[in-house]
Amino acid sequence: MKSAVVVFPGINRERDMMLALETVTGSKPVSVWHTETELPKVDLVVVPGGFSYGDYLRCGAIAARSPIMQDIRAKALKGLKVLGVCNGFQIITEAGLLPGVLVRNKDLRFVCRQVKLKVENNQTFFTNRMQKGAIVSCPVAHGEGNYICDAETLKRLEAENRVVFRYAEGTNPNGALNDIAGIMNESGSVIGMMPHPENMIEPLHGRTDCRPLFESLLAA
Amino acid sequence: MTLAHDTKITPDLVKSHGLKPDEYERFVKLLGREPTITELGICSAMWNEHCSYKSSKKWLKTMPTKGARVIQGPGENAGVIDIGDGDAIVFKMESHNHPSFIEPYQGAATGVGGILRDVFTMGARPIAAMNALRFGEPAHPKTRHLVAGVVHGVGGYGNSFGVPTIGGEVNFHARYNGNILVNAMAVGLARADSIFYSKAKGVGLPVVYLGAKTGRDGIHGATMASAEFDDKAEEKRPTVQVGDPFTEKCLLEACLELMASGAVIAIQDMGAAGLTSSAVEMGAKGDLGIELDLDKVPCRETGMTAYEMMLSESQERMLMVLDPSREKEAEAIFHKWGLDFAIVGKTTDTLRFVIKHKGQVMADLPIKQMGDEAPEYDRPWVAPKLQPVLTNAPAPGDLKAAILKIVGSPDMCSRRWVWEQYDSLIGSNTAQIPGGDAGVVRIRGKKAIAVSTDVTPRYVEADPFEGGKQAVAECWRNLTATGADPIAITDNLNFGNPERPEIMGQFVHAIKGLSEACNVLAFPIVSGNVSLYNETNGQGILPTPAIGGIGLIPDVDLMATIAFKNADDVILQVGGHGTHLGQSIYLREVLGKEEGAPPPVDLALEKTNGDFVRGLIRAGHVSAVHDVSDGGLGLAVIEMAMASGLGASLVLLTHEQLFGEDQARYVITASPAQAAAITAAAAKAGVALEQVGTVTAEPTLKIASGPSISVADLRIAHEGWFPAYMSGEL
Amino acid sequence: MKAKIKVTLKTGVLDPQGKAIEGALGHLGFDGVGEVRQGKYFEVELAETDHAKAKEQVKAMCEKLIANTVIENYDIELA
Amino acid sequence: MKAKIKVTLKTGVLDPQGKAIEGALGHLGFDGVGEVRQGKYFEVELAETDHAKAKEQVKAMCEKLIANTVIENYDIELA
Ligand SMILES: Nc1ncnc2c1ncn2[C@@H]1O[C@H](COP(=O)(O)OP(=O)(O)O)[C@@H](O)[C@H]1O
Ligand SMILES: [Mg+2]
Repeated sequence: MKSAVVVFPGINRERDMMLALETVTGSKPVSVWHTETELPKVDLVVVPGGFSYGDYLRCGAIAARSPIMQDIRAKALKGLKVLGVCNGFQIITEAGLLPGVLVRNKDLRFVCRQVKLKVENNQTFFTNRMQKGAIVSCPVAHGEGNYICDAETLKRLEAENRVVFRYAEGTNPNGALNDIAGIMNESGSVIGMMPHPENMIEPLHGRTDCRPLFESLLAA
Repeated sequence: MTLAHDTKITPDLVKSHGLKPDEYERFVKLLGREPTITELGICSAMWNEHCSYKSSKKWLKTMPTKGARVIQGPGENAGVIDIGDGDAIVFKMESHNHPSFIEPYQGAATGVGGILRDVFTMGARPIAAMNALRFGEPAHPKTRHLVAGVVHGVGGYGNSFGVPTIGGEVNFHARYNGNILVNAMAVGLARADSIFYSKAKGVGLPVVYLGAKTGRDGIHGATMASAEFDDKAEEKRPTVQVGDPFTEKCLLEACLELMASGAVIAIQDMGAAGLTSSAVEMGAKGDLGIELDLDKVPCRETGMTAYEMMLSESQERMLMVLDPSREKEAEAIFHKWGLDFAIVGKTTDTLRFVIKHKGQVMADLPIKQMGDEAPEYDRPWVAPKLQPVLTNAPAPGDLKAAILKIVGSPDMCSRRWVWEQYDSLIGSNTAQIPGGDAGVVRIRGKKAIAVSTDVTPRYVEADPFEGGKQAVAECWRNLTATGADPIAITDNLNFGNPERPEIMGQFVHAIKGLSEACNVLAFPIVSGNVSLYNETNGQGILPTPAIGGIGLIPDVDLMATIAFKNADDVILQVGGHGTHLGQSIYLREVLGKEEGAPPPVDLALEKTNGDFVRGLIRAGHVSAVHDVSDGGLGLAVIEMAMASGLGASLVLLTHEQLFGEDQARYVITASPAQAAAITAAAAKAGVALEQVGTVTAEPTLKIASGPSISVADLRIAHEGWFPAYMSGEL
Repeated sequence: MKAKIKVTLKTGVLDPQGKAIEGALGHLGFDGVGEVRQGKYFEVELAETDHAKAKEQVKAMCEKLIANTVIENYDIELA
Repeated sequence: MKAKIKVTLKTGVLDPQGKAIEGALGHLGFDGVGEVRQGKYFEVELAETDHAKAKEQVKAMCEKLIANTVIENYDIELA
């Protein structure tokens, strides 16, 4: 499985993501700088977490308009798998790859803690090794993870089974609509999520709940 | 123009620059003429307390700074220690007290930014951050706003920059009402053979300005206020430094990339007194002159004078001496990261610090004298008045109420509200998040380091010498409690006005105490910071020598944590029963008194007991470990229970035994079978050890025939105070 | 020329910051405070001297970057 | 009555956000963009109907909460 991790100035969880990808899938991802205009040939592109451009203006807004995103958008429409985590989710959403917006956490504070995630859809490239309805521990670390969208979009997301992850058991850390923690596009080629599965894959992290997510990439 | 180059130097102007008449005289003699206004500004920046350590130097020199693992002690941007396998840890702590009181968010943010820069200037990638915070009493009208702003600022900068914040301290006390303390610590990882220093080498080499543009940020307030302004004075008033973590993150990546290329000869971050102190330090250390052409300095505001450029404290900037053959390469790296890169001067063999602006020489100063030969004082001091040992502290009328009160008190309650606002996980290496005895991050493989910041200001106030010892001992103990070998420390000495002999006496005694502890525990000081004049209306803060320590864990799989692990494990106390209630939390929170001598620190005992506990951890014989500090044995056990959800059944204990804050003690748990072996080993090692209870599956704290309190109720009290206070409910 | 741009949340879009300020104003004892909405404000220096062209340019900036038109409206004033 | 409040950074105070937007506009191909400064914008509904009193009230809100007067200026408009 070949993967690429896109790096924008201010992104800071690219190492975590690369480590997780390499540890679990066994192959080292390539790093792609934001000014490049074409992706290398890969099976998966990950837009990692961090504070691209300092989260200035709006989270992900400036990164979403950088050169590499055009190629990502074009290829995602043709089925290239794209995973956006945290700031990556914000970026691909700002870029129009996913509907809705991520706004300030309800209590206006950054939050870093473990939450429980319910796997709502296990038919995706990132969840196929999970049971539907499984509940896993996963950390979040964000100030603007409050997912909102209009009623029409929400209805569609739910009806089309495009909510991939939901915060379970009252652990919603940010006030997101319907406890949404992660969603996918219509074709399932693009997934965005706020939590950081890359920080829960080995015993050092206290638990290894999110390892199967990365293992799913091998099957897909 | 604000301060024209030909501004006449008056006694008032000298005074407003914080120079005493004799200091100014010394400066004039050094020059052999009247200084220019730019020169006066440079002198005031270099010779102020913050840069010159003129009141503290004499005493700092007495502290132990050497050890087998010390690569670089005090005197550089940060200390460097060897942790084996070619790895080095670079770390330091620094205060940003005053700016944080004025503008809590930006003050704290730029404090974090400054200390991170100190660490990566030396070629290290920051891998952990800590923050030691002291606020006024909760009821003070400013406190809530300051807590909110400071915590938001610490997180705002560290989270965006991308360093895990893995611990710290928060205290409240009326003595910080007008003077909060914001001490930030950063820890970086480098290769031991590629550490970068600030000492310039080679004549005629380019001096390069890197990072963000220069504005009028932080230009000395007093100076500006008394200078002759024109009608635009309002517009030019000194501005608060604003942090830009995004630029700093880019600066980090650019610096590390450039360092790896081999083009960097010397590098120095621009911290306090910006361009002035960075240039003078590089030159003075390298026995070289520096010539700067200010026309080349990237400015973000128009019409900046030489004076302003030299004194600006704009953040996220660096100064570097570069290998001239690598200039293009260096520039390309900086432009890739969207940063300014400008050759602003060169090194010379004249030992002069020469500043040119618009073709005119604005300053021409002897560089060594500005840097290394600032005035130094032996300030008068008097031995602190000590408090008598407290002899009677009555038992509580209602033990259950007393426990709940302590558990939910501002100083003892959970700091979750604080540390959940910090990204403690970034890097994927965090093995212990805040909430335990020390933060732990993996280096690689199984090797990890533990980090802790500690000081108990009320002890230092009551007895600066014992309190100084205690700060070091507690830090050592917290590291030990994770299974780490304590290696070295950084300090942040926060005190009042050193021109008052009682304050200077506190300072001197605290340093003696710290030093003694460092010596006995083989725990040298490799970097630090002094913050004096923390005083409002003649009332100083509690003396607060914060200690930040690093310990090495060879095998992180054997790291200990505070949470109980198994029901029926035996709870053992190492170090004997508590007896000492003077200056204790119990005394303050339950009996409403702050008096008596603090607990004495027997350093030899600290070492024996700590080494014993560390041995047990490394042998895998214990299931949980917690040091005994604030609140005594009782609070230690309760914290272990709350962290696990299991309960504890304790033997009959007096209130001294429950709440005494005697030092050199730990609580450990082990299976009944292990416990027997441990007891035997303790006897052999001459370590006091007794069973004080057992871990129970039922989540309740039971004290013999006394009260029983559910862990759920303890948690409600413990977790409740901070959120309730911050939301304004208290 | 200078463009002054106000970016406001569309009606119906949740505004946690505005809500928090509303609450805080109440706690501070300000009476009669109704809804509070928080938006953004920008000032952009432009080289363009032609009013109509400047307006076009700033409009394009707002559409492409400055506002997220999914949830925000913008309002341009030139001075 | 409705108060419209603009909060802007004082001259000389670093504006990292504005700078980042300035850079991004350049990358997006907008020519002739000079300095960009970002501020905040608030709309506050008021029960007060007296113009002068409302102005006083909003000024107090700005001083106490809405603006950080150490680094920000504010500008009130009543409608
Ligand atoms: N400002 C802070 N930032 C991060 N963590 C903090 C902060 N203040 C306290 N903590 C964490 O809360 C826990 C309890 O703090 P403290 O009671 O000072 O510990 P100890 O007594 O072991 O030194 C520690 O893990 C500490 O790191
Ligand atoms: Mg401890």
